[in-house]
Amino acid sequence: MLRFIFKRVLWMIPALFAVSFLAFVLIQLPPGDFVTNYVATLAASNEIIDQNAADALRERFGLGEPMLLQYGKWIWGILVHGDFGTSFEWQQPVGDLVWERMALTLTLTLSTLVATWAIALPIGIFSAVRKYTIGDYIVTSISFFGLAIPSFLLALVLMYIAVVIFGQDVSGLFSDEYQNAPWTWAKVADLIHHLWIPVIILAVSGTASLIRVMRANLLDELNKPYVTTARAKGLSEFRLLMKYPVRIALNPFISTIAWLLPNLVSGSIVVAVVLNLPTAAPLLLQSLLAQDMYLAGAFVLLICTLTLIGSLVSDILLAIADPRIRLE
Amino acid sequence: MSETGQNPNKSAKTRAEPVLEVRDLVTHFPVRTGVVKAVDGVSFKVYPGQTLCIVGESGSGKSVTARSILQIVDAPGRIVSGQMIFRRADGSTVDLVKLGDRGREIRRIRGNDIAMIFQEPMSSLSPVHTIGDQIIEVLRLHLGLSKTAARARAIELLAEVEIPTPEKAIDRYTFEFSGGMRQRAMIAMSLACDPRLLIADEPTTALDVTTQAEVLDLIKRLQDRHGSAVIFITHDMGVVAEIADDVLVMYRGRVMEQGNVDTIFHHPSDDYTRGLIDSVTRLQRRSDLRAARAPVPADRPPVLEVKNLSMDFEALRAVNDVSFEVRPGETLGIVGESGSGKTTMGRCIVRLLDPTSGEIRYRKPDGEVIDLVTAHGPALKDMRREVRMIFQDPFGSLNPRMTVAQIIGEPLLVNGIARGRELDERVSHLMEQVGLEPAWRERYPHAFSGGQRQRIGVARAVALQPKVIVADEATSALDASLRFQVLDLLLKLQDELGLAYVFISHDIGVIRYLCDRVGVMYRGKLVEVGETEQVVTAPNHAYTKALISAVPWPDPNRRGIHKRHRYVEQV
Amino acid sequence: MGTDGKSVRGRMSRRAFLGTTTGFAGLALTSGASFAAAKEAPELAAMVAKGDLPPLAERIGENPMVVTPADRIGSYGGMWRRGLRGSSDHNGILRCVGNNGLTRWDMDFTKVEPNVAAGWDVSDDARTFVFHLRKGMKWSDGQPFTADDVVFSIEDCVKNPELYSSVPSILTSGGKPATVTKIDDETVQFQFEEPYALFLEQLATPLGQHPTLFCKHYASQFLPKYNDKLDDMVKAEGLSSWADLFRAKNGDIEIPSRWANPEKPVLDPWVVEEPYVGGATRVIVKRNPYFWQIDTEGNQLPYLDGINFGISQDVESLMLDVISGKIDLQERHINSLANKPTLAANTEKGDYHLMELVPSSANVCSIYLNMCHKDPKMRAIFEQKDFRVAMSLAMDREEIIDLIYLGQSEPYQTGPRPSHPWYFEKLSRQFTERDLDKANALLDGIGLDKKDGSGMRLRPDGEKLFFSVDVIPTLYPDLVDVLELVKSHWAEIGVDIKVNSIERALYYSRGDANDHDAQVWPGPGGLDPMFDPRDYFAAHTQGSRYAVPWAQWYVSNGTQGEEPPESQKQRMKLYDQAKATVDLEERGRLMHQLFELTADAFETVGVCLGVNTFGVCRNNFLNTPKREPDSWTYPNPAPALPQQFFFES
Amino acid sequence: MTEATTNAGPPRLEVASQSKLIWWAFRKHKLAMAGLIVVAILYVIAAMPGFFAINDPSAQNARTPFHPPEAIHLWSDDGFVGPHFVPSKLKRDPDTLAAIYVPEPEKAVRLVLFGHGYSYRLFGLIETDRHLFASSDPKQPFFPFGTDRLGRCVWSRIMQGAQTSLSIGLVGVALSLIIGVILGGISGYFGGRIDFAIQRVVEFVLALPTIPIWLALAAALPQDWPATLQYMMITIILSLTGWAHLARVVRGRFLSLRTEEFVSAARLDGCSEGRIIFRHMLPSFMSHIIASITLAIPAMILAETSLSFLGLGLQPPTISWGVLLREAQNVRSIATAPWLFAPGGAVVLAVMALNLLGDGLRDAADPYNK
Repeated sequence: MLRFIFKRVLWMIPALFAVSFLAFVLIQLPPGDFVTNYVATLAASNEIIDQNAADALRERFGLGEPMLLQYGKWIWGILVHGDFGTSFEWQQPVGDLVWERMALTLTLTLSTLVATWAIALPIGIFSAVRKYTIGDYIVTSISFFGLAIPSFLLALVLMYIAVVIFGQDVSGLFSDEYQNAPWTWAKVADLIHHLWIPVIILAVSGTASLIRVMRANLLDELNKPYVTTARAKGLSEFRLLMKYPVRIALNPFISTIAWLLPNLVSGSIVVAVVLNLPTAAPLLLQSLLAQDMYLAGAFVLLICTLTLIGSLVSDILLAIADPRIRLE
Repeated sequence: MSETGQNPNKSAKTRAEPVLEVRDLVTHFPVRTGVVKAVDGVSFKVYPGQTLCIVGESGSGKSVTARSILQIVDAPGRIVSGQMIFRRADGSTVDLVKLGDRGREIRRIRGNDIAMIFQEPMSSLSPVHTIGDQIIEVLRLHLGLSKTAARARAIELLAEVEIPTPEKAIDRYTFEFSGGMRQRAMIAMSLACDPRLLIADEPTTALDVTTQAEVLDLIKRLQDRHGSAVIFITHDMGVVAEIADDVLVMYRGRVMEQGNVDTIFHHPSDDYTRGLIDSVTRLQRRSDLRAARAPVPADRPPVLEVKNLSMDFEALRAVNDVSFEVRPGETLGIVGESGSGKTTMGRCIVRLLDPTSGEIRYRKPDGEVIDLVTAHGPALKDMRREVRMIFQDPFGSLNPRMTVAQIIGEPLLVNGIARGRELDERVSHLMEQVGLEPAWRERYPHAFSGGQRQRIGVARAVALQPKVIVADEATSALDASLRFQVLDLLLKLQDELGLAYVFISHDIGVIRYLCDRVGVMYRGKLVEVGETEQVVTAPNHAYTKALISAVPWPDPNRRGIHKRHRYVEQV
Repeated sequence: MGTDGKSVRGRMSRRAFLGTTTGFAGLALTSGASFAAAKEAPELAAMVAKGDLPPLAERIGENPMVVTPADRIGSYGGMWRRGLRGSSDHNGILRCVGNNGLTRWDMDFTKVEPNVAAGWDVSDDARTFVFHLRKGMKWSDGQPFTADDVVFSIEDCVKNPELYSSVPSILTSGGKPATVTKIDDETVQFQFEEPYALFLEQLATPLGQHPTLFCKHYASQFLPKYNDKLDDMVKAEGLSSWADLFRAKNGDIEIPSRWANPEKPVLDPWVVEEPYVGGATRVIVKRNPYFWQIDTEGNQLPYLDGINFGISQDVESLMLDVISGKIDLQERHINSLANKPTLAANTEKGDYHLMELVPSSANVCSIYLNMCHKDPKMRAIFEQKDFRVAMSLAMDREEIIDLIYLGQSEPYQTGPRPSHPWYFEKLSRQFTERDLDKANALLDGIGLDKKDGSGMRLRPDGEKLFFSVDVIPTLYPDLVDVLELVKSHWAEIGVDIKVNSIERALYYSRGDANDHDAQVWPGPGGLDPMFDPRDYFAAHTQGSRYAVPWAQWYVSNGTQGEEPPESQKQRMKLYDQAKATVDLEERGRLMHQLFELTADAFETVGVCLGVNTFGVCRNNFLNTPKREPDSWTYPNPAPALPQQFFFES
Repeated sequence: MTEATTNAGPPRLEVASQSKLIWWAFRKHKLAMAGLIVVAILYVIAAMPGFFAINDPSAQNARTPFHPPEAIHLWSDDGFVGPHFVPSKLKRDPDTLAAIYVPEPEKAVRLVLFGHGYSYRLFGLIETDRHLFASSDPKQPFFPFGTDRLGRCVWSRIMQGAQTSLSIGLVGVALSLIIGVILGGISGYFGGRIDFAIQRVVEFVLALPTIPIWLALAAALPQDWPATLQYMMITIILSLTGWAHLARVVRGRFLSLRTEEFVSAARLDGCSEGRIIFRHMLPSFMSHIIASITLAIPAMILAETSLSFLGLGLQPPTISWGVLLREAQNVRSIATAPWLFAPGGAVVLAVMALNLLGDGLRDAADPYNK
């Protein structure tokens, strides 16, 4: 096991280099650079930046240098000083910007995850056990609908309804008075009050696909002989269902943890933009669009690292959860 | 082992009230086209301390009958009518049919009063829970034991079923056990609540004969100790003869005949039963076809000569220094238990696997000898035309996307032997040869029964007029009655085409019926080779003795696996 | 730019200036007594009472600027709720908080008025500018603001090549930067190489704020000249150079870090409390207790406690905020005409009204046919005035106005807007009627009379007459729609174009390299013709896209680009003269001559007058403008003085 | 497989080929059947959107901005007159500038089945002006789903968008499939070092965060490229991350098929590697592959929509559902022109139908497993 982990960690190193380089190249691919974008963004508001100032910016950010040199400098800074560079736009160290957003992102993702599982698993189990009944068809239809509706569409419509019809404040995660307030119970309550809409929207498609997966997994397991054995032991249907097939059908979900971590940042990007959530996603999008190279690069690198760590963690968890994998 | 229950005549007189009386049980499976009557008016009684064997071929409804008793028929099956009167220890009775399949009452009976053992111990136990967890669960559920008490009891139970170091075994997972050990654990679980009735659904089918003998022994001993009634479901008449007090013969959901084991075996009244008994007893001797044949001259040069063949899978030596020869027209049986390396050996011969070392010398009809181990390119292709294989699984070995004609014609086509109309004719001829209607050639494999499929496999094998055919468990997947037809077909073709067979099987009966000589494999080694009759009746090697003595004879008068030899390998 | 003689300061500037100064001094004196009773925000008064803050009179100095409230004297309190975008929207803050230059615009965007400078003196040659600062005026941290700060800002900061590789063009004239000298604490002088009459106006624009941007006692610690331990600070902050640190701490006119440092002393009515940093969800600015302006009753401004800028990633959530009444005054990001019906329909729900915004642009869409096209054959066509006239005559402007601008515009070419004193009928209205026959005749007359099978015209060389028009869809989606309509109109006279939606960086690079056939852009110069004359002659290398090489020639004084035709050269000369002319009337005369030439040359093809847009304003938010110019050089709403906005209680 | 033999009518089950069995198994799946029908209709539309369109999808109309949907009537006040609609005239609210439409019942216009409308090229080849149905008066266009801000017919734009959006899914999946099958096949069939190397690459690609990669790639697209090229690039971008999943599926099937006895049998029959792969193995997992790609198409459609939403996908004047939705993606559309969200309905419908279809196919792909 330790050998396995060691090997996987070793394998991550070249992968991360490849990813970071790729990220760097990708961000530079679009025509122009940060400064042209910046100038153009201002121009959109009919605002003009002095040409001399723009040239000065370009020089200062080292945008004129060859890309490999820029990459080399960047990666060297990360490796040697843990310095991810400075955001062009914000003139702040990238590390600070990224981590600042992570706590709320984490809250949102975990809440979504809990909501998703709490809704999807029981429904998936129901749908599998009551296969081909009316209930199953209804659940199936709803879950397919959930899979099909683009999340941004749902977000905008729900937001509109909440604001205009119910008069609820939906954008952001806090009311104004709590935004920069220290954490209190009232602030937590306020957070929960704001959290439900994004959680629902984010959970919809996840829930739908989870229902499908759970149903399929469970259907596979329900016909296994060990279920009959358990039934022959005199266990009640519910207990045997939970203890045996559900327990085993859950194993594949552990591998979804691999996707959980990177989703922290990128998964909710579209919804976060629409709902104006103070998560890392909008910052990532902005940095990509503005070609704020080091910021975007750090994000992509972070997400890839999280993915790789996630898949390692899920492999380890899977081994813990499933003795067949652990002991063979 | 005591004498009790041994003699059905004696016990019949002392019979108490039946533990379970089934009357006119009907279980249906609704399907799209109508209803499958899986169990159609079955009635029987089971007495305490006695064993009722339900026999029948696949699809006879024997397993559904067993499951109906516990109301655990798989969906969409359901019990339509009938009664199942169960008598509790206190003498009270209950009709299991009336309890339904979900209620508290039926659940109290399951695992507690009536326990069940299943065929596949691997898949019938949860792979992610420890053995102990699954036994303790029953104890806690029905006996209300505390965790520690239940654990202690579970260890006792494991000890009772002779699992070594039960304290450690209790925390193991099923896949850490061998097949026999798993089935023991399963038995321990079923005995946990000291049930009045034990239903064993083909509990030994997946096991090797020696393991089967041990498990049968164990069930018998435990039955004696606990005085439980046992319903034993099997397709193996040898096992029936070995353990049954009463026998119930089923065919297509109906009871063909039932009665005392002696009566069934020696004086069957029903034609179906008779056929069944006959098909089993015929395997006790040489096939008539073969008996009528002149013996293969011993001085004929061998068509196939295997010398010091070894095959390694990483650390495991699956085939270890095996040498034998096969003469033209001869059938060499290879017998052994699972993991003995017999299949690997067979695959080495046809070069589906590349042997690690050794020689396989094949003598072509023109007298040239080539080593199949080193053959490659065109030589290998040539060799594959002359050394063919018949596979075990009549389902998996036929491409479901191809018609029968395409399957049989494939070797002719790819070897450029025939095409177009000629191919058609050759295929038709081959089909006739193996006893298939040529008109069926546009059908797909799924349209054929197991026996027919195996004939297709045979036709494909002989299409290129080979000299040697390696048949790997070619009849194991077939019911007894079909088995003969395929075996006889093989013999007929042998006569017609002068084939030599290497016939790999775990079934001594089949070997005896078909093979001129037999080799016994054990852990990759060929421990004994000799004339079939000699090996079967007077084996030399200790392992062969143990193997032969573990085979249950299909004759209740010759019970004796409890007296078998046990082979302990000298390390 | 004023047209009325009153504000002409050229010859009479000294007298006018003295008058102003005297006026203010008088006010200061007369109201000095009443300052004792002057009012301030209650929380400031409380702080004064506790001794945490000096008394009001000390804070505002002897010569505070007196602001006449737009409607009436306001009351203290309240936060103005407004929206910002998540990225590159620092100017959204600037427009409300940070446009406090030496001068400021009047409400009509025609002339400048005193601001930080209480008055000024301009030499007759328009090369020497002497500004008189306010005595006792303070930075937001309570330190005095003096001429030293202005000198420091320009001489030490702006002219420091490590901070500014070149001096911003607003502070240069004849290619040389201004020299700033202190005369006394309240007097500072700017000396230019060449006449620069526009300087006063430039100082009122956002880009003209450098003189009042950097506070010497704070910012000097980030300059090596003043601090030898600067290297340690740079290291401690994890930055790579002192210039980075300087920018991170002091910002610049329009970079986000200007609003990221709450410690930085400012002259603004509000001071940053919650900064604008990456991923922030809001920005809060709070009252500057030392703000140097009072209302006519002596109440210290601002009335509002502060501004709460909520940050929206997506403009739609801002729309929802407006509808649900969570925005007090906003025009930025929501003022697209298409939003008007929705916002108009919800005025009651959100308890707001719409204000009218007059764009500074002359035209919604100037079509620049490349008269210096690299392909001589295309150039030969585009060069012909008849061709351009035909193109103009073929457009169905009414349809475009109806469909895309909801009927809110009128056919227009270019030139100062009708409301502007310099409005020039011929320049603005010629060839705006639809006349397909005449258009066809014109085209036939210049050798484009051959057509292909589908009725499309062929060039004299037999090639199909075809060109693509570049447009940036992300920036100006409406222009894509306009062009689609124009394409159908021009197809009627047999001219085929491609609407070439391209990415903005590419748009610029194509234009800069003169690789374009034609490009479109909203034509500027409607309210600020002196600042952005790109449509009147080839003035702007990145703007005058009908003749970029001519503009290069002009900007480089004839060393680069291509020599323009005579009419252009005349206009260039006229503009240079106008720029050097302090007298507004004289300047207007020069520009009129210029417009005459422009109208005759007819270089750009316009569609319709820049459309008035709108903003929303809550009904209880008073002293707010009903109608205001919408421009970058007039960075609304700042010229409407948000410091005197207040909430009706 | 046709009944070529002289056998007098063998039971149809017995001569049923694999695909027939799959079809029978599939047919039992009601929802999947419904999905199939919808998908079939949608792809017919995608093949000839012009025929199903009513008005020129790109034609702007100054007189019909934000026109609400019009209903088809069969009866007028005078009784049954056949399908017709009631046109209306644009008025503008002077204050809010909102478009107001006043119905003009006296001008009722007939709708004609297979009538004449604007001309287009059927399959890009045949010039015609026939449409499924058309307004009998060309001056009075019919808008079943209303119009957008430029007076363009939403219905017709959805039809036209179907072509782009549905084919992007198809082409993207086809690209993924080609890469996936080749690499997955090589990996699964040859095993060993090649397998190891390809598996590492697949793992790497799977570890890439899709959305940022999409964003970066899409942002990197030179936007001066012609619409078709841009379209191809977007599909390539979408398939770049999709192939890895398919490669895994293919490899898994190859690995499991390699041990199937009928494959061993084919080898013993003397079949070449190529024949084993293409004649014996490939058909066996084709059904699974088809199911996988059917399930991959909707993901691509959604991805295209999301990219378009972020402004990084296709750009107008290209018409795709994503582009249409982006135009509708604002508060004023919800508030004043909710019909602009009809493309969202189309997306939901298509994605649902494809998912149901794929789900049914997956269930039916193994007719022997039942």
